[in-house]
Amino acid sequence: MDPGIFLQLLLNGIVIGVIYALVAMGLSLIFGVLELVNFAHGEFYMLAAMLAYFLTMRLSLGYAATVAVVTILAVCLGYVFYEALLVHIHGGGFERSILLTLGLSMVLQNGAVFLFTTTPRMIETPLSYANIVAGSVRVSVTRVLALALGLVAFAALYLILYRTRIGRAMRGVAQNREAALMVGIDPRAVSRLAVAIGIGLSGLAGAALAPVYAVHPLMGFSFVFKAFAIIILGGLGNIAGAAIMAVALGIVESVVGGFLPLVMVDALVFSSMIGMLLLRPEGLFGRGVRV
Amino acid sequence: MTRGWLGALGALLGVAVLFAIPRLTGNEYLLALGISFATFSVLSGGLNLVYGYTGLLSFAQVGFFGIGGYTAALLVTERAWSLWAGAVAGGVLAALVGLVIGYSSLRLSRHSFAIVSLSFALLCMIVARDWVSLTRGAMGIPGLPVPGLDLPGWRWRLSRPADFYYLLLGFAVMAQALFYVVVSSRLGRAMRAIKLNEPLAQSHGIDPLRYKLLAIALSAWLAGIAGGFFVFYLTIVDPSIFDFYYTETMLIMVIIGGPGSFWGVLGSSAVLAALPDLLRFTTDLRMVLYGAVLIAAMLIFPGGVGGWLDRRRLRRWRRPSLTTP
Amino acid sequence: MRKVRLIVAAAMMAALGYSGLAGSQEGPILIGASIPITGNVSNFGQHSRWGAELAVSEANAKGGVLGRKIEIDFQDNRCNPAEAVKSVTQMLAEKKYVAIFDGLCSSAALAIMPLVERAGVPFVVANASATSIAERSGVGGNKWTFKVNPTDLSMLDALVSWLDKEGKAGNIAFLGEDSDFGRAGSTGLETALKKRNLKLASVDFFQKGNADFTPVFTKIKARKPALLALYAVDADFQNAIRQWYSLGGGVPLTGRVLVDQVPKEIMDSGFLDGTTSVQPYDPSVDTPGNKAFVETFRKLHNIAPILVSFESYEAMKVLIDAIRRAGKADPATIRDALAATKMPSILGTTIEFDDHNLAHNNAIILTIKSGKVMVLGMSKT
Amino acid sequence: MSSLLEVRGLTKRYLGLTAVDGVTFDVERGSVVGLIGPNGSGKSTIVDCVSGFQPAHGGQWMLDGRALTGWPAHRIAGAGLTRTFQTVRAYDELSLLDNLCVATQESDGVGWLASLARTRRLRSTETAAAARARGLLATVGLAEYAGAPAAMLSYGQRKLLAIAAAMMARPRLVVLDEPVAGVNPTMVRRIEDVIHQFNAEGVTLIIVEHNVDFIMSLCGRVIVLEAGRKIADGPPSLIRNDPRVLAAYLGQSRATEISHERG
Repeated sequence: MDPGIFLQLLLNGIVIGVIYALVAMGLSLIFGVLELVNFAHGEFYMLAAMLAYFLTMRLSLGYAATVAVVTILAVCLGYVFYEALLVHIHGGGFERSILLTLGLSMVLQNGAVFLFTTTPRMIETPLSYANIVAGSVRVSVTRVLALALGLVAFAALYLILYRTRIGRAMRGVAQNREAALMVGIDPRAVSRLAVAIGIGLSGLAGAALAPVYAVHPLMGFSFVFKAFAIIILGGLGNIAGAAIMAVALGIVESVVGGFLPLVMVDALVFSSMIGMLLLRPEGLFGRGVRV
Repeated sequence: MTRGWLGALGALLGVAVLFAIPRLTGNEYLLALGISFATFSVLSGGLNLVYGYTGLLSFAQVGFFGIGGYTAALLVTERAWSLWAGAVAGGVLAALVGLVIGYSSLRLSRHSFAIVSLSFALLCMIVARDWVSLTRGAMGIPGLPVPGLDLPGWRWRLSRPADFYYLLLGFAVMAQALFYVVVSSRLGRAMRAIKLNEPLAQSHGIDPLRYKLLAIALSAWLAGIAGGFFVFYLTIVDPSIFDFYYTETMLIMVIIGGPGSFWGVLGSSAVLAALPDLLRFTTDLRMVLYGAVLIAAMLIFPGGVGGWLDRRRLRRWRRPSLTTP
Repeated sequence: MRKVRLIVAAAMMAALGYSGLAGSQEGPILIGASIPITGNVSNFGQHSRWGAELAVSEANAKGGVLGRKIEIDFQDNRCNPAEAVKSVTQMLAEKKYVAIFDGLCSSAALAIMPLVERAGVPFVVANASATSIAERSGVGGNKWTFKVNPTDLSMLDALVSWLDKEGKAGNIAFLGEDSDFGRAGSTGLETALKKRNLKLASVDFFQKGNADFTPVFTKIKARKPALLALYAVDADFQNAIRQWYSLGGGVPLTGRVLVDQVPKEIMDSGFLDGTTSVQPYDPSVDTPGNKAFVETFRKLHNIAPILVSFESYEAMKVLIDAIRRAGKADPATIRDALAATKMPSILGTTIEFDDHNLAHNNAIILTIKSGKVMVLGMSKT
Repeated sequence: MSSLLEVRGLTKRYLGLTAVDGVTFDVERGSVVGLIGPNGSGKSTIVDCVSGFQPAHGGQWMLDGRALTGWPAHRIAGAGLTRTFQTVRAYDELSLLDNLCVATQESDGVGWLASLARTRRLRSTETAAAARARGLLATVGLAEYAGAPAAMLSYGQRKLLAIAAAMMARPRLVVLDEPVAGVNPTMVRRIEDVIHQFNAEGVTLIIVEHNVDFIMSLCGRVIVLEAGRKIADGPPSLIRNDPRVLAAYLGQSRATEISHERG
C-alpha cells in the first residue's frame, strides 16, 4: 500500500470529517438543549451554500467575506426559525418536532427547486482550481480552507460552551431542564441561542463547502442521515462526542472507500451504527452533556 | 352498549360504501386513490399500534413493506408460488426480521430501537439496490404476472384495477378489524399502560418486551402482506419501494391523526393518502404546499386530531361539579 | 366516527369535482407527461420538461396541430412506480389526454406500460434506459408503447469498436451511478468488450447524490487504467470532474461523458484530451437543426441542452408529427400514425420504429483534442 | 406462624458504595412490618432489589418458600409480591377503573387468544375484575370518580389509587414505598385506615417510611437500617428507645442525653 495513497485518503478523510462535524455538532447542540430532532438541518446547509454561490459569483464577494456574511445570516435565520416555529412546540414536543421539521424540510427543499431549478452550479474562482501538491498527495486549496474554518468553529464553540456564562447555562439546560429552571435560567433565551448557533454552524459548513462541491437544492438531504448516525454514535446531546465521531467517520469513509466498493461504505456506516448501539447503547461517549 | 352497536353499524356502512364505489363509478383514479388509502391505512395502522399505543418510535415499517413486496415478487417469479402464499410468506419474513430487530434493541432502550429501525430501513434500500444476485439491483423486478385465485366454481383473475381495489381494500378492512380487536382488548390496554408508565406496568406483572414484540411482529406481518399485494398491483417492485418518503407519510398520518387514537389515524390516513394528489393542480408547488400543511397542522393541532378529542374528553371531567376533597 | 367519514367523503368529492373539468371537444389537444419533479432525479425531470415544452411551443407558434393548440400537463412521479401509476391513472381516468409522455425512469415507465395498454392510449418513452421496455413492446407485446431513445447496448458497441482500433479497450476502469442508467452502462460495456474477449479493469458504483469521489478516484488512479468510463450526471458529474482534475487523474475519460458540461477551465487545460465518448446527442453537432435547437434552448434556460432535453424534444416532435399525420385527436389513430413514423431528426438522420417500437437514432462518437470537442463520426444504433 | 418472606444476606453495590450490606430479615404472614432509617440507609434499594427492579449483587430471598432471586420485576409481581413507588405513578390517560383492571389482567390466567376472542370466560373475568376494582375504589374513597382519567387526581388521591392498584391482583405481600411522603395530615389518617383495612383482610405489608410516628402506630414490628446495615429489629416500643437507633437518627451526643432523660 503506497504511503502516498494512504496519506491522500487520510487527509481527505479528515477534511470531510471536519465538515461532517460542523453539521453534526449543530444538530447535536439543538437536540441536547431542546431535546428535538431537526430534520430540516440539511436544508439550512443547502441554503447557506446557495447563498455563498450567489455572493461569490453574482456579487463577486471574496472568500472570507462570503463565509462571514453567510454565517451571520445563518445565525439570524436560526433566531427566526426558533421564534417562528420551534417556540410553539417547546417542552416535550418530540414527535411534533419531527413533523414540524419534516414539513419545513419539504418547504425549503422544494421551494429552492422551484426558485433556483435543480441545475447544479459550481463556484468558479481562481481559488477553486488551486491545488497544494506534496509528493503524490494533492489537496485542493478550498478543502484546506474548509478544514481551517472547521477547526476555527470547533474552537469558537468550545469557548462559548465552556468559557461563557450563557454556554454554561446551555449545558445546564441540556443536562437537566428542571434544575436549570429552578436556578432561574430562562430556557427560552438559552434554547433560542442554541438553535441560532446550531443553524450558524451548518451555515458555516455550507459556506465552507460551496466552493468544494456542486451547489444544488438536493445537496442537503444526503448529509442529514450521516449527521444522525454521527450524533447517535457520539452519544445524543454530547457535542464533543459528535465532533470526534464525525472526524472518525470521515476518515473511515475515505480510507475504506479507497478499498471497498463505494456503496459498501454506506452499508458499513449503517451496520456499524447498529452494531455500536447493541454494544454501547448510550453511544461511544455516553450521554455526555445529558446526565 | 348502544354506542358500541352504533359505532359498529357506522363502520359496516362505511365499508359497504367503500366496496360499492367500483360499481358506482368507472373512474379508475378513484380506485387508485382507494388502493393507496387501503395500503397506507395498513401501514399507518401498524405504526400507530407500535408508536401510538406502545410508545415505540419506529422507522422500520417501510422496510417490512418492501421485504413483503420483494419476497412475494421473487417467490412468484422464481419459485412459481401463488401470490397468496408469496405475500403471506413475505409477511412472515417481515415479522421475523421485526422480531430480531426488536429483541436485539429493545433489551437496551426504546431509544436504541428507534435508531436501529432507521438504520434498518436505510440498509434495506442499499441491499435492494446493490445485492444484485438477490434483488436484481436497481432495475428491480418488472413484469410481475397477473395473479389469479382458483376457488371451486369461481376463478378470479386480478387484471383490472377494480380487482386490486377489492383485494387491497378487503385486506385493509381485515387488518383494521384485527388492529381494532387488539387495541380495544386488554392487550391494547396493556400496551397503553407500557407507553404511559412502563415501570408501573412491570410492577403490575406486565412483561413489556412481550407486548412490544407482539406489536412489532403484528404490524410487520400485515405491512409485509400489504407490500406483496401492492407490488403486484404496480406490476413491478424496485428499490424505490423503500423510499423515505413513505416513512414520512406514515409518520405524518399517525401524528396528525393523534398517536393512540384508532379512528383519528384511520381518518387522517384517508385524507393524507389523497392530499398529495389533490394538490396536483399545482405541478411545481405541490410538495411545498404539502410541507406547509404539515407545519400548519402541527401549530394548530398540537396533539393531532386524536389529541384534540382527548382534550375535549378531559375538559368534560374538569366541570366545577367535580369536588376534590 | 361521523367526523371521520365526513373527511373521507370530502376527499372523494374533491377528487370527483377536480376531474369534472373535462376540456370541451374543440379545446387544446392535451398530452399527459409523467416525470420526476421532486426526489433526487428531479434535474432530469426538469430537462425533460424544458425539451418537451420547447417542441410544443415551436409547434404552437406554427398554429399547433389540426388547427388546435397543444398543451402538456406535467405530473410528478418521483421516479417511483407507485407515484407513476397513481398520477398516470388519474390522467387516463379523465379521458381527455390523447397520449402519455416519457415516464423517464425505467421502473416508472415499466409500471405505466400496462395502464396505457388497457386505456388504449399511446405512450412515448423519451429517456428510460432499460432494455426490457423495448423487449416488452411492439409486435407480440405492448403495442401502445414507443421508445425513442436508443438503448446503451448498440451505442457502446460502436464506441468499443472505435477504442479497440486505438488499442485502449483492454484497460478501462468503470465508475457509474448506482441506478438503471449506470447499471445499463456497465452491462452494455461488458457485453461489447466480451465480443472482443476483453474485460473491464474494474467496476465501481456510487450512490446518486454522493458528493465526494476522492476515495474511489484514488483507488482507480492507483490501478493506472488506460481509460476511465464515467457514468455520472448533473451534480455528481460536476463533482466527479472537478475532483478527478484536482487529483491530477491524468487518464482520459470514455463511456457517456457529458462533454458540454465540463467546466471551461478544465477543458482549456487539455486535461481531458484523448477522451472518446459516445452519446445519442451532443450540443456541438453542427447540423442546422441542432444549432437552432441549442441556441433557442440556451436563450430560454441559459445553459446548453443535455441528452435528456434533446431526447424529450425529439420524442415530443415525433408525437406531434404523428398527431398531424393521424388527422384526428384519437389515441388509436395516433398510435397507428406513430408506428409509421418517418421523421427527420435534428441530427440529420430519420427516426423510424422497428418491430419492437424502438427508434434507432444515430449515436455520435466524440473526442477531445487540445481542449476542443470534435465529432469523430456517427454510428447506427 | 411460618414466615412469608425470607431475605438472606441481600447485598447491592453502586460505584464503590455498598448501598445494602448483607441484610437479612423475615416477614411473618399477616404482619405489618415497618422499614425505617435515615436518608441513604438503603431502604428503597432493598425494595427495588426484592421487587426485581434492581439486580442484587448478593443474597437470596424467598416468598412462601419459593426462591425469587434474580427474577425480572414482572415475574416477581406475578408471584404475588407487588409494590408502589416512591415517586407516585399512575396511568394518567386511563380511567381509575382501567388503572386497577390493568394491574390484575396478567395474573388472572386468561391468555392473549382468549382475550382477543372475547370468550365467555374472559367476559366473566373482566366483570369480576371491574367489581373488585369498584370495591377497592370504595375502600380508598375514590369510587365516585371511577370513570375519570387518573390525570385529574390530586397527589394524595394518586397515592391512594397506587395502593389500591397494588392490592388488585390479590398479592400475598405488598411493599409500600413511602406511602405518606408529602401528604397532608388528613390524608395520612385516611391512608392509615386503608392499610389497616387491607391488613385486616389478610394482606401482609412492608412499609418503607420516614414518618416515624406513622410507622410506630401502624406496624407490629420495625426494622431499622443505617448505611446499608440492619441495626435494630423488634416491636416499636423497644425500637423507640434503642440507643443505636437514636444515634443513627439524632447523632451520638443528643442520643445519649435522651436515653438518660428516659432513664
